[in-house]
Amino acid sequence: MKKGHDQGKHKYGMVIDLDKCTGCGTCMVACAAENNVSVRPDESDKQRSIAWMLLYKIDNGKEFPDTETSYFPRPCMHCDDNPPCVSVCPATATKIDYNTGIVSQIYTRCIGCRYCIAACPYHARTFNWWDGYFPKGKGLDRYLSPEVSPRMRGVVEKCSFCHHRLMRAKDQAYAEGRKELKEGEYITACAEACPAQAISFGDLNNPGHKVSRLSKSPFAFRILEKLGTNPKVYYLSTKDWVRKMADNYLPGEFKPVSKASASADKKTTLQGG
Amino acid sequence: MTHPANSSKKTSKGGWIFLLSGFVLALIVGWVIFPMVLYSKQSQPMNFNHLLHLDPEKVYGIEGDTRAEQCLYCHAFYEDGTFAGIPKVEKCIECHDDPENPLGELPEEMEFLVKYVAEEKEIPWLVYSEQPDCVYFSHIAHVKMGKLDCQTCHGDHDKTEKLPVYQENRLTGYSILIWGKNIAGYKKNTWDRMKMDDCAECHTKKGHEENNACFVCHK
Amino acid sequence: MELSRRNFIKFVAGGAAGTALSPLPWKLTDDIAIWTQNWPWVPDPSTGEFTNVNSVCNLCPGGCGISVRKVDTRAVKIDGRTDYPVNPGGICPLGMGGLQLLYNKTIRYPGPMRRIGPKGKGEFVMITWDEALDILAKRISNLRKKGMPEAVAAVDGNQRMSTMSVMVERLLTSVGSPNYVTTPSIDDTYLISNLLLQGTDGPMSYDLENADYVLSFGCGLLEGWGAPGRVMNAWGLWHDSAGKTRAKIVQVESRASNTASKADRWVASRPGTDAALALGLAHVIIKNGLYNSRFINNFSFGFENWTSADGKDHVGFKSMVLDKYSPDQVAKITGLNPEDIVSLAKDFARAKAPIAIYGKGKDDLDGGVYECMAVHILNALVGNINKPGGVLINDPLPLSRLPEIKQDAIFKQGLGKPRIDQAGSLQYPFAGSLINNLTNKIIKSPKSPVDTILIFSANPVYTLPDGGAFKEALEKIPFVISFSPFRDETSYMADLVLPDHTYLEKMVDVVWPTGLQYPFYGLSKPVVEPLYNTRNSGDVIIELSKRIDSTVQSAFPWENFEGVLKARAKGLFKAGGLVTYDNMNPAWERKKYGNGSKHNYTSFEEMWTKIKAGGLWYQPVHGFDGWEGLFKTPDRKFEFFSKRVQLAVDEYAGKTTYKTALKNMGITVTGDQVCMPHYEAVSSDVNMSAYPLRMMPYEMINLASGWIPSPPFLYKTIFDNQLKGDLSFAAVNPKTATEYGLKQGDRVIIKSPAGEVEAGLSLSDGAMPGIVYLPLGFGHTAYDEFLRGKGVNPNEIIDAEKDPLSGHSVWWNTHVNLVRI
Amino acid sequence: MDSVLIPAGVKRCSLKLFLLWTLPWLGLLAWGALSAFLCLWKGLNQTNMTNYFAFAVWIVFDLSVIALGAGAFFTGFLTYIIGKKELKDIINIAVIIGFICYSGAVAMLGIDIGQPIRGWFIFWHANVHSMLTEVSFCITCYLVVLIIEYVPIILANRKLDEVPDFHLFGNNLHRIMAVFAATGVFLSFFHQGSLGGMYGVMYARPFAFREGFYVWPWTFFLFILSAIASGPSFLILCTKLVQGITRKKLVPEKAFQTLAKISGWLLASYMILKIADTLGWIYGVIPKAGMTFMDFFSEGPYGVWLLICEIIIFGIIPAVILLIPKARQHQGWLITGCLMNCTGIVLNRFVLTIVTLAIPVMPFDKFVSYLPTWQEWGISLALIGFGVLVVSLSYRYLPVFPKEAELNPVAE
Repeated sequence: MKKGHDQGKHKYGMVIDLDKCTGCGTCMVACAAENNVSVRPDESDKQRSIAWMLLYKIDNGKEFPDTETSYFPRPCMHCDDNPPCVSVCPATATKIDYNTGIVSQIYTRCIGCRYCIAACPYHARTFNWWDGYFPKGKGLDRYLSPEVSPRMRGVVEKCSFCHHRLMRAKDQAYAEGRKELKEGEYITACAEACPAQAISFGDLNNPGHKVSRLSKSPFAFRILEKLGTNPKVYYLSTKDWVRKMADNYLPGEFKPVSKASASADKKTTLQGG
Repeated sequence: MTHPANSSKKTSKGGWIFLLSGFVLALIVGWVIFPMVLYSKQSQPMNFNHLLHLDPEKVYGIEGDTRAEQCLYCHAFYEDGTFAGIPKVEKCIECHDDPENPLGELPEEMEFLVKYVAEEKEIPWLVYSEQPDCVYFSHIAHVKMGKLDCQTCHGDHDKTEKLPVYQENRLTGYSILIWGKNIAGYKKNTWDRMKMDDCAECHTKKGHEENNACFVCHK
Repeated sequence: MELSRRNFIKFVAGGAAGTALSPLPWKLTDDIAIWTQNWPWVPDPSTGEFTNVNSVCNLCPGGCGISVRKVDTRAVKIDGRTDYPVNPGGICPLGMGGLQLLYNKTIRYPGPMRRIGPKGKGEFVMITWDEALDILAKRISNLRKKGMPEAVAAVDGNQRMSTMSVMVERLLTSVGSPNYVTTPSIDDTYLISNLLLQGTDGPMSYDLENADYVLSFGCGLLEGWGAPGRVMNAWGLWHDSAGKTRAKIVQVESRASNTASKADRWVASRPGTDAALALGLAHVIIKNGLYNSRFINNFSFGFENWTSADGKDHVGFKSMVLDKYSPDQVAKITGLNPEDIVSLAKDFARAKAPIAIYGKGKDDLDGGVYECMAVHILNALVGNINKPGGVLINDPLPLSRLPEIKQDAIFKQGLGKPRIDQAGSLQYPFAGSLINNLTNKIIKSPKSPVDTILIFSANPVYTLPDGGAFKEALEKIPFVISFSPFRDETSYMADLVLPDHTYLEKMVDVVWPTGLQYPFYGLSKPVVEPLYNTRNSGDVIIELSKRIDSTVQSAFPWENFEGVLKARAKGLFKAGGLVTYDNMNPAWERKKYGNGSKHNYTSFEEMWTKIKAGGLWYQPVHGFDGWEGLFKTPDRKFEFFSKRVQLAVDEYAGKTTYKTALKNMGITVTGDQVCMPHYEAVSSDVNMSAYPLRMMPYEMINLASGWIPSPPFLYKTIFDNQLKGDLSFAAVNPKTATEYGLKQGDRVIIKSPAGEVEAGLSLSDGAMPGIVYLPLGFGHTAYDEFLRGKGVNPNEIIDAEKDPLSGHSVWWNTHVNLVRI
Repeated sequence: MDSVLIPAGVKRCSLKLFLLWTLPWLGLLAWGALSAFLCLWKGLNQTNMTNYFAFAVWIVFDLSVIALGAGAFFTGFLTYIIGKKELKDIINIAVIIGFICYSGAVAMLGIDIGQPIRGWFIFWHANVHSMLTEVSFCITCYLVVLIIEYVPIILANRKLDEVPDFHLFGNNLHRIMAVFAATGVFLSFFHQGSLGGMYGVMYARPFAFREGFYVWPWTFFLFILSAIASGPSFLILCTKLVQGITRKKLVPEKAFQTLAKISGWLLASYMILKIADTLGWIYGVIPKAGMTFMDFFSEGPYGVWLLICEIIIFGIIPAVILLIPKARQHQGWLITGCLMNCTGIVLNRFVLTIVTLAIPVMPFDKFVSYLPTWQEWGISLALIGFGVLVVSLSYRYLPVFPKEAELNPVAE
C-alpha cells in the first residue's frame, strides 16, 4: 500500500517567512472566507472554534523591554509519506494523494470519531461541535462559495491547501489548451492574501519553483520534524529563538544557524518605563 | 399450541409451500414493488426537443463538426473552463428573442416565449445528472482533455424528442439516473449509472488511477 | 395444514432468502448511506458563472485594490489586486472580511428609517425616501427661513478631500452654516506641521519602500497606518531574502505592538515624550556635525541664532536643542539610557536614506503638532527631503475646484457667525475643525446651539476618545440624522436614518492614501446591485438640495454623484497621469528613477472610462528637483522657527495678554521656544494618588476600531487573552500587577475621572510598567450578536487633554486606577 | 405474584422490595437517557470535549469497562477450553457482566461519534489499517457472541424453559458453548489488543507512541494482558457484591480462589512487562522526540505520582496480595487486592486517554484542562445503572448460580 510520494508527480508545499510575517491575521480571514469555514457569535472559545489556518503568538520569555514576540501561522502540515491522521481513520474519510501530496478530508464520509484529531500533534484538525451559523433572514449564507462544500455538525475538517483552487487552475489551463500548470497559477488563499508576501506556495518537486529553493535555505525548518511526520509546510526565520520554538530539543541538541543569523538575530531594545 | 412430537409430521409436507411463498413474495417485493415506492415521478416544467434542435434541416445555426461540439453549442464552457450546464434563457434568446413571432410552430416554443422570455424568468429545469453538493466534476477535463463524448455519461439524450419524466429517489433526493434505471444497479452502457464507482472504474480502465484520489471528485 | 410455528419459521426463512436474492438490501443500504450524508439545513451554495470584478477597498482611507469573485450575482470572495500600485496583491484582514458587512442583513438598514423608540434604543420604522428627504429638507429650509442656518451642523467621517467630504462641506456652506466638523485623523496633524515647517499644503508623503532606515515614532506601521496593503508589502520588501535585512526598522513606542515586536529595534520610551526624544536625537546629530549643512545653510530658517527686523535677538533651534535636550536631560524625560539615545541618533544620521515618521497607531486619531514637527525636523537635519527614500513634498491632488456657490443673504449671515467649535479662531488658529470643542459647547450651553446635525460615514458616539461626551451632546441636539448604512451606535441616536450603500454597492473615490509618496486617485465601483433600498449619500445630497430651496439647489447643478466625481476629475486629465498599472515595475521603483509616465488616453471621457474600469489614476514620477523654491513658508525656507506661529501668537496676544494667549493655546514655554518644536509635558490636574496608573488605548490591524464594524471573521484572529466570552482584557506588566496584588485573568474595574469599565487582566511583558493598555474595537452596544456587548470600549473612560497649538484631543494620557472585583 | 418466574428451589425478596431496589438505578438510566437525547439532538457541544480533548471521559469509561469485562471471555476460556470445572459455578455471572460491559460500551461509542447515523461506515467503508476498525469489528462480533452465550441463560428461566423449542434450543446452544467461547476468546484478544494499539500507533504523540512487533505496538499486548489480569478480579468483586447484597453464599469459594490466583499471576507478569515497556519508552521514544521524561509529568495535576500509583500501589501490591495464598484466602485482603487491581487498570486507561491528549507536543502550544459536563457524567453513570438492573433481573428470574439452591437450602 505504501507508495512513496516521490513517485508522485507533484508535491505541493508551503514556505512561510516568519521574519516577514506581521501577525496581521489576513491569512486566517482569507482562509475562512475562501473555504466557507463556520463563524459563530462567540469565537473566543479557541479550543472549539474552527480555523484551518491558525496564528500562534510566541515570545522569547524575556522581561520588558527585552521581550520579543513573533507568530507561527499554522495550516495543515500535509505530512508526507504516512500522515499520522490518515492511517487511523476507520472510515477512510481522510487520505493522502501521492500525486499532489495533499491530505484530503471528505466530510460526507467522516463519522466524527475524532481519532484523527487525537493523532495530530499540530491541532490542524478541528471538529464541528455545532452546526454552521446561518440564521434565517440574516443572509450570511449569501457569501458562501460553491467551490467548497459547507460542513455539517459532527464532522472533522481541516486545511485542504485550497484544493479547489488547484481544480480551478486546471480548468483554466484546460480551457487554454494546456495540460501543465505554471508556477503561481495554483496558490492557496492565504498565500495570495498575505500583504507582506510572507507565504509562498508551489511544487516542492519542481526545482524551478520558489518554494523548493526556499525550503533548502539554511534558515528553513519545520515544526516537530523529529517525530518523522515529514510536513510539507516549511518556515523561515533568521532568529534562533524562533527556530528553537519549532521543535523539542534535548539540552545542547539545538544547533543555531550562527554566523549568518548572528547579525540579524541581534535585536536591541532600549530600557524605558 | 401443538406438541412438537406429532405436529412435526403433519406440517413437514405443506411446509415447502410456506418456504416457497415466502421466497417468491420477497422476490416480488424486492424487484417490483420496492422500485415503485422508492422513486417519485415529476415532469419537467416544459418539453424540449433535442432531436429537432440538432436537425440541421429544421434548425439552422447550431454548429459543430462533432456530436460533442454540437452539444457544446448550448451546453457551453465559460472562459474559465467551468461548465455552464443547462443553458440559461439568455442563451436561448440568442435565437428565440421575440415573443411576438416564434421561429417554429411547436406549442412548447410559444409557451417558452410567453412564460419565460416575456416574463424574464429562468426555466426551473429538473436536472437528471445533478450530483450531491460534495461532488466536484470538471466537464472540460473529460470532454476537452479526456476526449470523452457527451453520451459516454449522458447517453443519447440528444436524440430525444421528449424530455423523460424526472424520477427522484425519495430517500436520497437525487435523480434515478445516478443509480441507473436498473434497480439491481446492473449496467450495459457506460451511461447507465453515475455513481462514484463508475467514475473510478473508467479512470482505472483508462489508466488514470491517480484521478481516483478523493479530492479529485470531492470538494 | 395450518400456520404452525414451524411453518411460519419456514415462511420467514423463505422470505429472507428471497430478499437476499433481490436488490432491496443492497440498494437500500446504499441509499441510506447517501441519506445520512444529506443535512437539509446545511446551506447548499448555488453555483453559476464565475467572474472577478475589480474595485477599490473603501473600508479605510488606504485605498487598496480589490478583486471580488462573483458567482452569477453573488459576491463570494474578496482578494487583493496585483494590477494595482498601492497594494501589490495583499490586503488587510478587515478588507478580506468585507462580504460579511455587505451580506449581514441584521447590521444594515434596509431603507430610510424614522425613530419610534427612545434615542439609543434603535427602534425605527421604515419610511419612503420621499418622506425622509422631505422631513429633512423642511427642517433645514425652516432654519434658513428663521435666519439661523448655522444651527445646521455636520459631522463628516469621509476622507479629507474626497468628493463625498467636499459634497458635505458644500451642502453646509450652501445652506449657510460654518459648522462643518470632521472626525479626527492623523492627517490633520501632518497638515498643520507641514504648514508650519514647510508652508506646504500637500499631504505627508513617505517614500518608505526606498528607505533603508525607518525611525517610527509610535506610527502603527503594522497596526493599519496608511494603506495597510502598501505598508505591509513594504515590510515584506524590507525583510526580503532571509538572512540579510534590507532596511532597519526602529519603533518608538511604550508597548510591544506588532510593529514594535517585529521591528529590528524597539525603543520603549515613555508615552508622550516623542518630542523630547526626537530633539534629543537632533542634539546628538548637531553636536556631532552629522546634519546636512547644505540644506541647513541654504534652505532652512531659524537654525542658528538670528536677529529680527526690529533688531531683537532670537535663539536658534541649534542653541535651544544643545541647551535643553542633551541625552542626559532627554533620558530623564523618556526613561531611556543616554548612550542608547546617542547610538540611535548616529545610526539614523549615518543611514543612506533614513526616514523619521510620526504617528499614533492607526491614522484615525489625532497626534501632537509639536511632536510631529520635532520628528519631521530630523528628516530636515539629515536633508532627506525630496530624495528617493525620503519625505517627499507634493502638491495636493490636482482635482478641479467645484464652481463658486451663489451667495444669498441667509448664506452671508450664517457664514458670518463664528464656528461653534472655534476652529480657526485666535485661540485655535491652525485647526480645521475641533469636534471635541463642538461637543463641549453643546453640553455646556443650556440649549444646544445645534438644532440639526447630519452625520456622514462616522460613528462618533463609539469612536471619539471623549469619555462618552458626544453621546451626551446628541441627547441634547433636537434633530439627528445619520447616513450610515450600518446599525451603529450613532445611528441608534438618530431621529432619521438615510442609509448609504455599502462600499461594494457604490461608486466613490479614494483621494491620496495617508503617507503614500505619489499622487493617487482611486475609484471604487458597484460590485453588486444594491441589496436594499439604500442610496449613495452623494445622490441624496443632490436630491436634498433640490428640496431645500433654489439657492441651495443652485450649488448642486449635477445629475448625480458621478457627475460631481467627473467634474472634479477634470483636473486629473489636465495633469495627466497613468490609469493602468503593470506590476512588473512597482510604482515606488519608478519613482526612484523618476522615469516619465506616458498615459494612454486622449480625451477626458476616455480617461474617465479607463479610471472607472481600472479604478485608479496616479503619477508615478517625482522630480526630486532639489530644494529650490520648495518651501512656501513666509520666507520660503524650511522653518525651524515658525513665523506663522509667531504671527498667530502675537495676534492673539494683541487681543488679550501674551501670558493668557499662551495659556489658552496650551503652551507652557515662553519666548522663541514657542515657535519651535519643543517638548510639552502633558499637563493634568488629576489627583495622582487617586489615579496612580495611566491607561492607553491600543489599536489592532485585525480589529476594526473606526466607524466600520468588524466582520465576524476577524474574531477568529483575536487571541483569548484579548477577548474571552464577553470579557475583553487589559494588558498590564507583571511587575505592576504584583504591585497591586493582581494576577493573570483577574477581573478588574478600570476607573478614570471620566468613568469606569470592567475588564480582565492579561499580564504581558510587552506592556510598560505603570500603564494599562486597553484594546480599541470592542465594547459595541449596537449591531448584532456578533459584536454587541463583547468587551469594553476604552473611549468611554478617556479623559482627554488639549494638544498645544492645534487644540486636538490628547487621548493617550488618561489617569486610572485598578480595582479587583 | 412473579413467583412463577422465579427459579425453583431458591428464595427471592418480595416484588415490592425488588422494585424499590431498582428505583435508584432506573434514576441513573433516566439521567443517561436525557443526556443521550441532548447529545444526539443538539450535538456534542453538550459535552466539554474540545479539539484538544477529542477523546474524554466516555472513552476512559469505554476502555475501562471493556478491560474489566474481559472476565467474561477469559473465564469462558478457562472453563471450556482449559476445563477448570470449578469455574462452571461462576461462568454465568461472568457472561452477564461481560454482556453488560460490552453492550454499554458500544452504546456509549454510538453517542460519542459526531455522526451516529453514519457509524456503520466503519464497516461499509472500512479502512483496514486503522486500529479503530479492528476494534469496532471485534467488539461488534464479540457482542453477538456474548448475546448468544447469554440466551441459554435466559431460556433457562422456569417459564420459558417450559416451551419445548426453547428448551431444545437452549440445550443445543449449551452443547456448542465451547465453540463460542473459543470464538469469543479469539475476538477479545484482538479488540483488547487493538484498543491498546489505538494509542501505541499515534507516532506523533510521544506520550502514547510505542515501538512494537509487526503492525502491533507494545500497548497492544499490554492491553490484552492487563485486561485478562483485571477481568477475573472484577468478576470476583461483582460476585462478592451480589453475595453481600443478597446475604447468601452463591458460589463456592474454590472458584474465587482459582480466579484470584490466576488474576494475581497475570497481573504480576503484566507488571513486569509494563515496567519493561515504560523503561523502553523513557530511553527510546522520549529522547527521540527531543523530550525528557519530566516534560510529561510537570503539566497541570499530572505528575510522576501517576506512574507510582499505576505500577507500584495499584500494580505490584495487588499482585503480591493475590499471589500469597494466605492473603487471598482472607476475604478482606482478597477484596482489597481485586479492588486495587481494577483501580490500576482503570488508571492506566485514564492516563493513556487523557494525559496523552493533555500534554502539548508543540513547544509553543499550551496545556489546557477539561472537566466533563453533567451530560457526559449522565451517560457514563447510566452504564452502572444498566449493569445493576441487568444483574438484578437476571439474579431474580434466572438460575444464574447453579450452586445457589444447594448452598442455600430453602427451609420449609
